[in-house]
Amino acid sequence: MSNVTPAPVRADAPAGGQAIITIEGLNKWFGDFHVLRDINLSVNQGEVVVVIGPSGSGKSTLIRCINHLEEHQEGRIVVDGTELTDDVRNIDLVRRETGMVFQSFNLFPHLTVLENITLAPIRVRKWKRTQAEERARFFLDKVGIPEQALKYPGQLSGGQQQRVAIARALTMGPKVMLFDEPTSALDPEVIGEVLEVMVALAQEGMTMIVVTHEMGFAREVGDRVIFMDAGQIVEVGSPEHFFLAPREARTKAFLSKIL
Amino acid sequence: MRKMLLVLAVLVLAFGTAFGQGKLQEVQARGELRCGVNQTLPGFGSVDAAGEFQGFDVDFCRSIAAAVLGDANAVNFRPLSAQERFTAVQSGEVDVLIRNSTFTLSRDTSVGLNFTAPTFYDGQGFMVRTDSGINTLADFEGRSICVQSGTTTELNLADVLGALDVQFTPVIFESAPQLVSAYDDGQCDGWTTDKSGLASFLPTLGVPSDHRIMDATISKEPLGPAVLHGDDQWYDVVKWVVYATFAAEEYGITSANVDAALESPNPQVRRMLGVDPDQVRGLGLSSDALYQAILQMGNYGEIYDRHLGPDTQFDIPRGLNAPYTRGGLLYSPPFN
Amino acid sequence: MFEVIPPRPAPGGVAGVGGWIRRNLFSSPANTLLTVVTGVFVVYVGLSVVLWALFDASWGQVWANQRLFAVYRYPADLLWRPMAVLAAMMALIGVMGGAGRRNEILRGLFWSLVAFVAFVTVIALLFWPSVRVLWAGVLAASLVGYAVGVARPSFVRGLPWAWVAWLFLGFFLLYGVTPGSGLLRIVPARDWGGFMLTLILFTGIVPSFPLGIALALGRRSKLPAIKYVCTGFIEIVRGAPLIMWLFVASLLLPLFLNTDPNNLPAILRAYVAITLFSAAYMAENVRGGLQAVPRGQTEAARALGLGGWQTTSLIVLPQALRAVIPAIVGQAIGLFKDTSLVFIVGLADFFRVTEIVANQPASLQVTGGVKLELYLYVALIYFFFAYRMSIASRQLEKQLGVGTR
Amino acid sequence: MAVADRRPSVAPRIPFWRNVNTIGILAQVVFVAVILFGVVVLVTNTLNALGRANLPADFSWLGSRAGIPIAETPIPYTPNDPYWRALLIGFLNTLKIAGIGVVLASLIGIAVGVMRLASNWLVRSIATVYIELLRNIPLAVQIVFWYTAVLLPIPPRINNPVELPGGVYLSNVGLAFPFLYPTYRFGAWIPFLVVAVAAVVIGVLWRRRLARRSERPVRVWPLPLLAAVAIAGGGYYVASLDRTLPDGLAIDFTIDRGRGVVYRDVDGDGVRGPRDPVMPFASTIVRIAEAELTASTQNITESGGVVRSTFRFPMILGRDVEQAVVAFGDPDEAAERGLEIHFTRFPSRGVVFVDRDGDGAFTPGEEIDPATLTGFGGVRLVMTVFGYERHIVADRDGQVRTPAFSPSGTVRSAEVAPAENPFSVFGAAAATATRDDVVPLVADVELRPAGPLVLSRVHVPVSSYEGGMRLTVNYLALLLALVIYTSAFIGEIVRGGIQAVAKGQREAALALGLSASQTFSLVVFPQALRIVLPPVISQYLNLTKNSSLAPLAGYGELFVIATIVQNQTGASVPVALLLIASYLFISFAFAFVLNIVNDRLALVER
Repeated sequence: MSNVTPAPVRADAPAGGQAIITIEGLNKWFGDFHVLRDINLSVNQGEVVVVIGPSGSGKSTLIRCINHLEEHQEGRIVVDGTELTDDVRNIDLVRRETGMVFQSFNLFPHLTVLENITLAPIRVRKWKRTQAEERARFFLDKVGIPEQALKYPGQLSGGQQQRVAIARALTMGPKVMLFDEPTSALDPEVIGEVLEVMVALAQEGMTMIVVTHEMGFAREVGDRVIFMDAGQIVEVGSPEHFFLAPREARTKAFLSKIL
Repeated sequence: MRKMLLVLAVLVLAFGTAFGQGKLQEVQARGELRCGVNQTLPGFGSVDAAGEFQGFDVDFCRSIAAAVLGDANAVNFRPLSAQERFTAVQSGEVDVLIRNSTFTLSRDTSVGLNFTAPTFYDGQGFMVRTDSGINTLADFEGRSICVQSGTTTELNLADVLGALDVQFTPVIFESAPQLVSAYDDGQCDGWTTDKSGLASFLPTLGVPSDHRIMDATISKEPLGPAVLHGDDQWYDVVKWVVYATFAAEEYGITSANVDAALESPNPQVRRMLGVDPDQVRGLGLSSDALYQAILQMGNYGEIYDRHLGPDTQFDIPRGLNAPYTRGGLLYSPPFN
Repeated sequence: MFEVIPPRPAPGGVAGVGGWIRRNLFSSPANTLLTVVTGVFVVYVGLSVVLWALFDASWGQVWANQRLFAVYRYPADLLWRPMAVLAAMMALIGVMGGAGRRNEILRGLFWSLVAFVAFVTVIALLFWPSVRVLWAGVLAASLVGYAVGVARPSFVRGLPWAWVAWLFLGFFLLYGVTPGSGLLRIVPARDWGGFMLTLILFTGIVPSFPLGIALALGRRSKLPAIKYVCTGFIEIVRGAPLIMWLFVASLLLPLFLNTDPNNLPAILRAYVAITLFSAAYMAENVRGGLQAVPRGQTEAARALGLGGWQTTSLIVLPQALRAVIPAIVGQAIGLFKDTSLVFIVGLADFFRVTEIVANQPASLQVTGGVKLELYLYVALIYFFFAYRMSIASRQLEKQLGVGTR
Repeated sequence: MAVADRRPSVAPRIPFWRNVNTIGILAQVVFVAVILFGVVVLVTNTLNALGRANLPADFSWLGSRAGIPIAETPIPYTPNDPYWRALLIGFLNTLKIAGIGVVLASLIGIAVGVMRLASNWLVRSIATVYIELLRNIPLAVQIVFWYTAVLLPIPPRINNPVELPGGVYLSNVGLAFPFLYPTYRFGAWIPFLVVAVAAVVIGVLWRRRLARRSERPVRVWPLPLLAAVAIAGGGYYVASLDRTLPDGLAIDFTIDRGRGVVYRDVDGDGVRGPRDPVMPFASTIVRIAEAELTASTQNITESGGVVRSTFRFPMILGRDVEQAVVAFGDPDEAAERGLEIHFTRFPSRGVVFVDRDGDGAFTPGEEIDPATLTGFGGVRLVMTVFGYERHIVADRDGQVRTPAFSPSGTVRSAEVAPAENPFSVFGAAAATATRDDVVPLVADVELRPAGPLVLSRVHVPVSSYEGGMRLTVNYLALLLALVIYTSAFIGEIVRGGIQAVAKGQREAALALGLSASQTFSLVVFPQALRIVLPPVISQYLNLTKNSSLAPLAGYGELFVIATIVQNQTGASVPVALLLIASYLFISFAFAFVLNIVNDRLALVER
């Protein structure tokens, strides 16, 4: 009883905005391993939150919890007014409203680019094929590869594949986009083309949570940066705060290594 | 929970509806006889190039069909392997099994079969090379004997030579043809099966004159149709069709002269052929049933001669399988 | 001054026929000796086989029993029915072969089948004249199908339905509809046999496919009850040999259903055993494919909002199955060969007919019997089909890029 | 307050059909219920059906007398033994064929796989044809082919087997070769064997520890193995010192049957009773002063064609007898027809001929046709044997067998030629003396002391192999087919494994100066083995399961025996259950081995 648990760092969204994601007291274990510890985070509509931290710090797990790719054991996650509970319907609702971009693209190799993109709108949103294809082409155009629609993913470069993945997520019309280290698996010369798309997206006002090591991106478009270590949120602040005057020793150590 | 069990029980019962009527009615309603036969025993059951079943056993299936259904061709032959033949009768898969199966106590009781009148009196014998020096069973001491697996011959062999304290090496085969070629190639000194089988395979050996069938008979092998235990009417039908073929030969009635025999003054013949209809109807058959059997398939002698007689390559002597009037065992009870 | 040296022909022993021979047969004294010894061996064996086949063997019983080999006891006057089913099958394959101009594998398979049909047609002309018209019809149907395929490639889209129709109509054509009457009278299954039965049993691979997929998915299920039941089924079935399952199914299926076994003809029992057995093996093949699909695929699909079934059927299975097509073809070849085991339940398949023919009184009259001839005949035909399938499997493997990692 | 916030607020009630936690449970409950229902229905149906047909549904019949003769029995068995023992024999026979088959298939498979990659085109092609041909023909067809078409007709018959070097005999009954069997002294050796095994275990553990601690490489296996061999060898010598025969060891030998059983006369009544145990593998010497055997000429078909007018006595070798003389059973008739005897193998095989060209020796074409002489029986011949002496090791049932001799002179009045050199015996024409007396048949059987093991040689006293280890032609045919079929698959796996070893590995080894064969055996093959082993083990399992095609070759393994038992008892369900359980046991054993292998391979990789 005498053990006083240190109060967890709260990463609350700036007041005045409309919170679209609210995470309270999130805890998660893999077996005995406590991966996420007392995470409190909220994100406002239109906000771009960048999550950084050493590998194994729980960043990916955190955003995977948001669309229930990982199941959490304690705490609440509310996305756009829907709480992630054991209710199958809620899970489906949340997934529909969040788009996700993976480190390894995860395009479906047996489908063409266009089929990759239209699959979910047709099957989940029940759009007509023509409608879905029209939207798909719109977003392909937007990510800058309209000419690749009929190719298979295997025929594209990594950067092109990741842009297809972004277009695929966008076509569903999500309210939130989750990026899980979208550029880590890319060759250095094509990272730029993916980041460009993400920057454009941010500037259009998309709500984004981005796990990344691209500090340039964080500095340019991030509204808030969250530093995580050992499953905890260590420090929260504006990009300027981070890159100019980090407060915690661990943050400093991490940043000195990667910058 | 109790309700569920009840539903379960009802469903189980529904699955297990017993077969209500007797086999005879079943066969008549079906319009065909299901007959279990052998398809790899030349002379008794084989399939010719035209796809027709041929043989002594096979013709008795046809006789029964002629009697029960009026059509000798209304038979559905089910070729059975030695392993599945009894199961096929027990499970009702065949109406009658005529597949060189020996009538024994245990088969008649524990295996759930009923054997009707034997159609072929056989005995287990041995074939040896004439020069083998084997003259008595004791000479098999230290020798090898080919035998087919899963048959009574296998059991008899072990019984009889065991009782004589003769130690032999059994060489076991799954099928008769394999066995015969092995014997012919000298893999064993002797070969044992029913004497009819020995006789029917003797001409197929490389040099038939180098072999002989020993005198010794170590078993009684009455071969006959078997039906499922517990259906007396069907049992009677099969039995009396067989007896009719015996009686017809005894009275000299053949398929050729059966029409003339309808005029016969012999009351036995008249009753058998349905001229005086009561007896045959008593079996649950139409009055001309046995007449049809003889008309379509002939009497016992005709069936025998077609497949095993002197004009065939097998030429098995009638021996015990002659009418009792000629010293054989074929003896039909009277048609009274 | 730089000048390109003009190419010169390779010295002897490097290129050309002579070079090939030297490299592959006589590269060293030891190799030469090996060549000579094996060469003599091959020539000796080959010559003795040919001489035996031409002079010593008696093939008469093989030709005389063509009907048994083909269909066993299927009524002679109704042979047009299986032949029509065969013709329809060949025509459908022909359409596929003709339309898939780019699909070398399918076309190759088609022409191999045509070659086989042509071979049988010749045999029929010589030894089985009553069906020569039927066989010629099958040949014609194949070619017509091919021509249609070439002319109207779009027909291929309707083919899945055509195959389903073929399956049902084919069954009814083989089996018949009305007992006894003139129109398509019923041919009971116990009269089916020969190569036709081998092919029918071979189609057990078709129902085993969905069953195997279901079992594989069940085995990978997170729900323990489903997982253990499926795993148990797969392991138990795979643990024992097919011949035992055939025997057991023949004995036990009628008991299990407590029914008159005549409602379950032996063919059906064998078919059930073959299908379930094949399904267990199929499940393991499919499981291999499922394991090869990265987890990210599922996650991406779920993140897009696809449901569990949608993810499985649209994303995971198509990839998994594509990866295991060669394995499945391999399994099909195995099943084709394994149909020969139905002798244990008294069925007269292609292999079993040899035993039946060998035991005809007519065969016994040939000196020494007719055995080697019969076995060689069936072995060659089995080999033709199995080998052709294995070639196709290899081509497929190459096409899919499996095994060229 | 903050603590309270950490707990999620109680969520609104979720309908159970939408709750992820309950959906799974629900699905399983439904699934299990359906399966259980199915099982209950099947079991009830089956019990009903069995009851109606009055068939056994339990295992009580396992103890009844089987009455099934089995040709090959790895453990003692007679038809009077119960069903369970017959089934056990079947199971052991399955293991027997699988064990040997696995080894042979591996050897041939590796050879073929390597041949597939040979530089010689012809060799490569033969291997390819071998693999493709055998993989694509049903095993059933291959078994029947080997059995019916190859093994049965081609080899020589049992009464004239081919004798291969080392006392190995081959005929169409099968193969027999000398074998070591444990004797009554084996027990004395067992402690030494136990110590030897313990020495290996302890030694290896010790050397392993040493290897771990020491800097220099330590060879783990040689020393412990050497020690074990020394202990076992020394123990054998010690155990052999005392060779005293067990008390009351006796043999009841009936010479006219040519059979005796070695037993221990426990009750001391001098007669073999039911309580006197038989003594297996006892070493004996059978001596017979003078006796006779008879035979007749016959035409036999061998692989080369028909051989006419041959005679064959039970196989008696020159080293068995002081002297043996073959004469015509009816010398007068033989003399009248000018018949003579030509030995092809002294003293028990030969041809009867007429010396038409008068050169005093047999010339092919001079054979007589026995049928034209005396009808069925051919020409009768008598062999008189003097000083028969043979070392015979009793078989597993304590049985000692010799030819069934007759008293000399009983068969006829033999004309005896006392030849100095038995190999010069030419025929009855050389007869000088006629005897009319009957020499009584007396055998002297000496039981010999023995060490822990005794070498049992093969002999052919009648028309079956005695002694040694015997493999029937059924076994050989099934083995041949299984081995050849499986080796084709293993060959293909081996080829794939070798090709899968990175080309760089080979190049690196060659660059280090290793020869081509060293490169293969030291670098490529060990790596290929790791790729190859798991699929090859599953081929081993396939071979084992495929042995159930034994009905096609008449070999009494598990499946064959089980089908016979089912047919005799009607116990479909129990037999099916036993079969399934047995095969599962085998499969799990293989899976167990496979797991161990996989674990070890994984360890090596780290």
